Amino acid sequence: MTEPFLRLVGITKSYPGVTALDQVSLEVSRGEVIGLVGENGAGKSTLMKVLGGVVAPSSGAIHVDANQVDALSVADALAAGIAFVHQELNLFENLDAAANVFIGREPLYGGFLKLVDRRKLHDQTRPYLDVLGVDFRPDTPVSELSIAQRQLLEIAKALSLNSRLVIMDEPTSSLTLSETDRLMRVIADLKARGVSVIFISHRLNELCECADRVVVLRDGKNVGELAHEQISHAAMIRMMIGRDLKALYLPPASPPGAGVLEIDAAQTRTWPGRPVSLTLRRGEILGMAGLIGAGRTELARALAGIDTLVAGALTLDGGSVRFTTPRDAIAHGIFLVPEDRKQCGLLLDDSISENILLPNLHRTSRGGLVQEGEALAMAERQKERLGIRAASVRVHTGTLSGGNQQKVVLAKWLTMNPRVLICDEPTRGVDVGAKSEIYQMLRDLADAGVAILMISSDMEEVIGVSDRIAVMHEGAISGFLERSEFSEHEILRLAVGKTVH
Amino acid sequence: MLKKDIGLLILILVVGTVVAIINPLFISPINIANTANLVGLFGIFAIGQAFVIITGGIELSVGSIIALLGVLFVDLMVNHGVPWPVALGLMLVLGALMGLAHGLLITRLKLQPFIVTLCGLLIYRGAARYYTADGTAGFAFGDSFPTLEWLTTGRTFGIPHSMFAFVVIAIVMWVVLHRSVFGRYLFAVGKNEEAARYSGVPTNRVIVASYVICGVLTAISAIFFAMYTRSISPSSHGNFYELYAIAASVLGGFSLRGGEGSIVGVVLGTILLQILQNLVNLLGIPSSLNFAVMGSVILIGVLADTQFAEYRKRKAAAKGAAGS
Amino acid sequence: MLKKDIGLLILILVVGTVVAIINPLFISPINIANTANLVGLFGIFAIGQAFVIITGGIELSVGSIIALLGVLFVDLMVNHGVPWPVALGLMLVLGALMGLAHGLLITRLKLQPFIVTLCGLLIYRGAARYYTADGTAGFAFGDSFPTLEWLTTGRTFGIPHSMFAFVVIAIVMWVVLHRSVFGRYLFAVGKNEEAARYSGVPTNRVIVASYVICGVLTAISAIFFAMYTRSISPSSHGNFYELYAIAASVLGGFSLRGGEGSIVGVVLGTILLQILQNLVNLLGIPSSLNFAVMGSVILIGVLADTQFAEYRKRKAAAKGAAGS
Amino acid sequence: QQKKKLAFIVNASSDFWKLAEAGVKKAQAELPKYELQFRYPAQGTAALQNALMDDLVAAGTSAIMISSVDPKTSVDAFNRIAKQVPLFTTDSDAPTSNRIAYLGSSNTLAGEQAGEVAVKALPKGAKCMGFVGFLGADNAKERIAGFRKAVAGKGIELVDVRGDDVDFAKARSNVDDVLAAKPEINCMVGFYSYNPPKIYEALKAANKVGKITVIAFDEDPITLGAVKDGSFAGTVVQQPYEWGYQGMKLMAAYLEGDKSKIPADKLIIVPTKVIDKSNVDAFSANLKATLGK
Ligand SMILES: Nc1ncnc2c1ncn2[C@@H]1O[C@H](COP(=O)(O)OP(=O)(O)OP(=O)(O)O)[C@@H](O)[C@H]1O
Ligand SMILES: Nc1ncnc2c1ncn2[C@@H]1O[C@H](COP(=O)(O)OP(=O)(O)OP(=O)(O)O)[C@@H](O)[C@H]1O
Ligand SMILES: [Mg+2]
Ligand SMILES: [Mg+2]
Repeated sequence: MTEPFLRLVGITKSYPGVTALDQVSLEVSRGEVIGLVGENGAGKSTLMKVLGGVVAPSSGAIHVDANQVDALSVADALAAGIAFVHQELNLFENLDAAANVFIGREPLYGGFLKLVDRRKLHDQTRPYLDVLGVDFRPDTPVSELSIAQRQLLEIAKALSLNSRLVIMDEPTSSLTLSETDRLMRVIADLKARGVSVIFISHRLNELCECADRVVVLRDGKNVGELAHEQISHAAMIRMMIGRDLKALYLPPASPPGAGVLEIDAAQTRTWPGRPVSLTLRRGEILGMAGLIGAGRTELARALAGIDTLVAGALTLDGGSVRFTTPRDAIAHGIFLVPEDRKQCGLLLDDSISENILLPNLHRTSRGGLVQEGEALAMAERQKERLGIRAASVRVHTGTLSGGNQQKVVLAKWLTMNPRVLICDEPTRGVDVGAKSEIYQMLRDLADAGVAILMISSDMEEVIGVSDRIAVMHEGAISGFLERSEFSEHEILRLAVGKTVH
Repeated sequence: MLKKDIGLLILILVVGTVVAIINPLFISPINIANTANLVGLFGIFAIGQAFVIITGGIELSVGSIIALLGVLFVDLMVNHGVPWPVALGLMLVLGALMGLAHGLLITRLKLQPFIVTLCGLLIYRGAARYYTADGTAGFAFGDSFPTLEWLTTGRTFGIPHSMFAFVVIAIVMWVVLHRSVFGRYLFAVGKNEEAARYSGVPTNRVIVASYVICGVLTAISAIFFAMYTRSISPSSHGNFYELYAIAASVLGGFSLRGGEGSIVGVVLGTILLQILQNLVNLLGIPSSLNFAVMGSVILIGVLADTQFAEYRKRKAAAKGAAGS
Repeated sequence: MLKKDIGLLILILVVGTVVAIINPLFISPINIANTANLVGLFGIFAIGQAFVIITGGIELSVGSIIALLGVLFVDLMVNHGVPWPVALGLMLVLGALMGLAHGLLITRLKLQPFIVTLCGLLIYRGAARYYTADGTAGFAFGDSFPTLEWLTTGRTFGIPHSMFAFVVIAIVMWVVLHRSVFGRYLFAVGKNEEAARYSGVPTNRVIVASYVICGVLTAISAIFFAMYTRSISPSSHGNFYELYAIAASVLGGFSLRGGEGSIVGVVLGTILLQILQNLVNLLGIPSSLNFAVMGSVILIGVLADTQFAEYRKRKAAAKGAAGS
Repeated sequence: QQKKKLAFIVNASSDFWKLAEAGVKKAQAELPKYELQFRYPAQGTAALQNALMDDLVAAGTSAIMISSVDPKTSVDAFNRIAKQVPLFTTDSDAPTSNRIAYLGSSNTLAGEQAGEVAVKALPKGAKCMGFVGFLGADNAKERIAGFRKAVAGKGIELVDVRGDDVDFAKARSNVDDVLAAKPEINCMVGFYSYNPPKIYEALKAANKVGKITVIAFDEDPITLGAVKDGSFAGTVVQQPYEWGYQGMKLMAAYLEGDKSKIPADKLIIVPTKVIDKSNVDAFSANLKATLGK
């Protein structure tokens, strides 16, 4: 292996009340793929932000080639050949895809006028989109892209920098298997060209597949490293959380009960003419798989009253219902954990307690006035129950790690008593430990009689957690699978539109 | 009380002390009562504005509403013999209806608050001017409504009743904003309307309610103003008051992006603005400099405040690092 | 040209046609030239405002800058014998410096744009009033600057030169906003400043530049206005022009949240506002109704536009449904 | 055949102009061949007034009479209009422009009359405070100058004049502030029509009616009431009704070729009058009759 071109030595970063990084060191050599794992809030993103010049460390040194600096700026990082796919999406919705890829590096003409050469811009963008196999064009406005598509665009942006190190902070969190596969090939290709990659993911399989070595962080400290041949699911988990995990699948306490929510020929605005019929049963976790854009999110939104159904009927516990606002659905005990937590799930500028209590304020209020003490106690209980890592419930959710944010979104609904819980990508960006806690929670809810619809693009999760799986293709259900029939192969076949025989 | 509010309070005290040293009459009971009266008049509609701003909206028609309702109120009583309690009730209803109209246009028809209330600004002022055919609406000499006058412009123990009204409204609104479920919803809508909707907050109703509250408080203000000036020239009455209310809110720590602010802040903002107006007259500064003094003090105050906050933050960070 | 712009254009054409039918003098060359002159005067600073709004900022001091620079410009030439090209250059530099000051206060010291420019509004107007001791600055009879007058208030082929200036500025600014890298950065900063910084966009410099551009364009406007009115009463000259500029931008499809809008939009917005002013005078509508007519037409226009957009969207969705 | 249009443009909207409007109405009854227009600008700025004149000329108006916000520096705009239609000034004059004639009162003389009222009411001298809308406006400057001239050497001093930009609330609080901050003031002058009522209300609130001598301008009903019950020393009134009435007749005659009514100095001065307790009843009755109330 060649001499490392980038070394982080003794990096420490503290925020008021938290030490996000504590004496962390990391070396990057040419052409290696480093996996970076750790629980939510372990400091992975913070470490990468130090590398990317977004965050200045409190102490420590950064060596780039022969130079040593205390901190990098974004420009320094770019100049040092470091490209960054941020965990939280940073795209401009008012520009098109190509403009986003080359923002700050537009091809120019017109001399001092610095006009953007739009043709060249699009031409230069196309290859990066092709290599990722996306289904949109360089001139597609970003506002029209789904989350997964945006994630791919971020990756294209990083690739286009032609840098010697690409940092990918959870690039696959909303991707399905096929895009993930393609990304693995892209990483292999980068490696072959001598480009180094730092790859962060909570989907440990991906690391087994692509990493040359895995660095593990815990509570902001280096806790060890696994060489290529040592990398395994179990080894990583042990290092991350210091113990083994239970099996993924938790069998239900009793067989599924009667139908709670019956969906009869429901049609959404995006997929009219493709009716969906489905029954959510008491005590059952129904997994829902499908490719990007299959219409799962649309269905979930319509069920939760966010969009209205174009056609079809809903029957809740035998009575016909119709929701025109989320409030209606919530009043009937139908809760949605949305896919896009930043936009739809959280008030990022508000505290954990405010977020948890928002849908539930009337329970902690008397005469329209909020009972502070009671409310805080309730938020505190939820924080404990879900193991949300934060100094206190007064911390703003915007400063939490991705996984902890997701737990806050879940905590919101678990203070109330759902009849039906619809989770759209419930563990996006959540670490393995927390994932298993969330699965345990879903199972407990199901055992308590709640009907659960779990939409997920994580194959391992769908297969591992569900009691039954529905697969969607182009807005319609292409088939159901019972537990005995679960396999990646079957799900993929249905997802691309072939039906079961 | 937030840190921000304390900064503003300090600024008020510093300005007040300096003025009082130069001209001790500044703290004479009569001057304080006069200023308190104006704080009351302006504070009532500034609180209304604050409710709209907290949802991320803006209400530009405040000044015009004050003109229109003032004209109607005086005209109904003076020229149509409507008993004042009826006229007063009617004005409150009208204020609420205007707020309702704005709220519905914004939430149902998805128009931008700036546009809706700008049209309100134009239409209401136009209506007021048309109503009096560009004349002045006012009480004739000797017109007297003793109870109404006592209520609006009277004083008890030397304290103007507008100040009483303001204090009561501020306390009620403090409870509504900072202690009630509705207040939480207002903040939530201002911070992230989408997420609030997903959490079952009736966002549209909350937004409409904020405009209705603003409309009603503005109507109350309009009546106090009408009784204070006793004659209303619809082309100039209340001009720029919307800017004034927005300035009081923003000075008081509100963000025009929504989701931030406190009642204490807007109250202090109003007080500061009134003191600035008062000191120009008290110190005999040429009235042409009125604006310049106001602008400079606000700028210096806000600058001092942010620089001080920066400093505090840096010190806290240094301490945190040392402690860890 | 965006869909939004077309909606606005249709509104302008409809209003224009109706007015022309009622009073054919509306399309007489002389009236068109008068209106064009005003469109030019107001349009120049409205474009400046648009640049600030696109970054998510706001510039409230436009009207006061027009008053202060107008006063200084006239005073320098008339009372101090400064040659007009020097005075003109000085005004542009002053405008740029004011914009620079605003930009730096906003980016370096992290003050809210609303506060900074509100203080600007107050301070500049106060300065203008103090400078003339609340008097009027103006040309005495017979004062004559033939070249300057020809340049600013002259006409060529009946077209006022302010219109020429406006067209040239609009075209240049169109290229800057819609074709240059700087324009891209403006949009990026307005939508997501944080992300823009991560992408290596010099966000602070972009924001400062937008205020400088606004300052310079406002200075140009100030000179045209000074030459058009030939006298400047600093207490009222340019009052409300900031609202006017913001209204033109917002009508033209800009969002006060930033990141949205087009030059064509703000040009059309300006034209609509001027036509509305003109039609009140032309149709002999009582001037007290001036504001009301303006407000109503804007409201109806925006309503029609959004409802039409909704309808189009629904139709497109229905078509999509049929096609799939 | 279309009627010829004559326009009367005022400087700002206020009740004062209602009287002129009544005069115009009377003239309309006598001038059936003309269409008389009475126009208020959207705001009181020279720019808007000039735009309004341009629009009126474009709309085919035959003659204009204007009360300019700022006549001195609007000379060029006046000349541009005067090239197209006959232009008259009222209320405040632009003597160097090509206007046909000025019809109105003299603000300097009005100020002097007010000063004389003060001298009569305050034989022992006094310290006065003035209140006005726009400090920089010509009519304000002339009235203030006239007042100062008349009281000079009589022991009466006009200490300061506070401006309020025609914001009534500010006009009122200016008086309140002076009462609080300057106990030595024992005389007040309201230079614009709405200032005296504000002074009256502030005095009433402070229980100082009658203790401070007030000299007023114009004929606001409150002002007349205060003059009548002796709270005010007196008020100086112009005769806007005559401006409207005579102005329209003058323009019509001029258009018909009758130039005899234009004096050589082109100044048609309608005198101002002092109204005090002795003649206020007659004046009020006359006013009511004029306004038809
Ligand atoms: N701006 C900030 N202010 C305060 N605390 C912060 C800030 N940014 C991060 N933190 C804290 O630093 C710690 C590390 O966060 P970081 O985002 O690096 O975690 P992570 O390992 O990327 O987690 P995840 O897997 O959930 O993305 C967390 O406790 C987080 O709350
Ligand atoms: N904000 C949006 N604007 C326009 N189109 C969108 C938007 N979000 C999603 N879409 C489109 O709607 C379709 C359905 O997307 P949806 O998100 O429902 O798919 P999904 O099955 O939930 O898959 P995934 O969640 O994996 O993206 C896709 O074609 C997508 O491109
Ligand atoms: Mg992270
Ligand atoms: Mg989805």
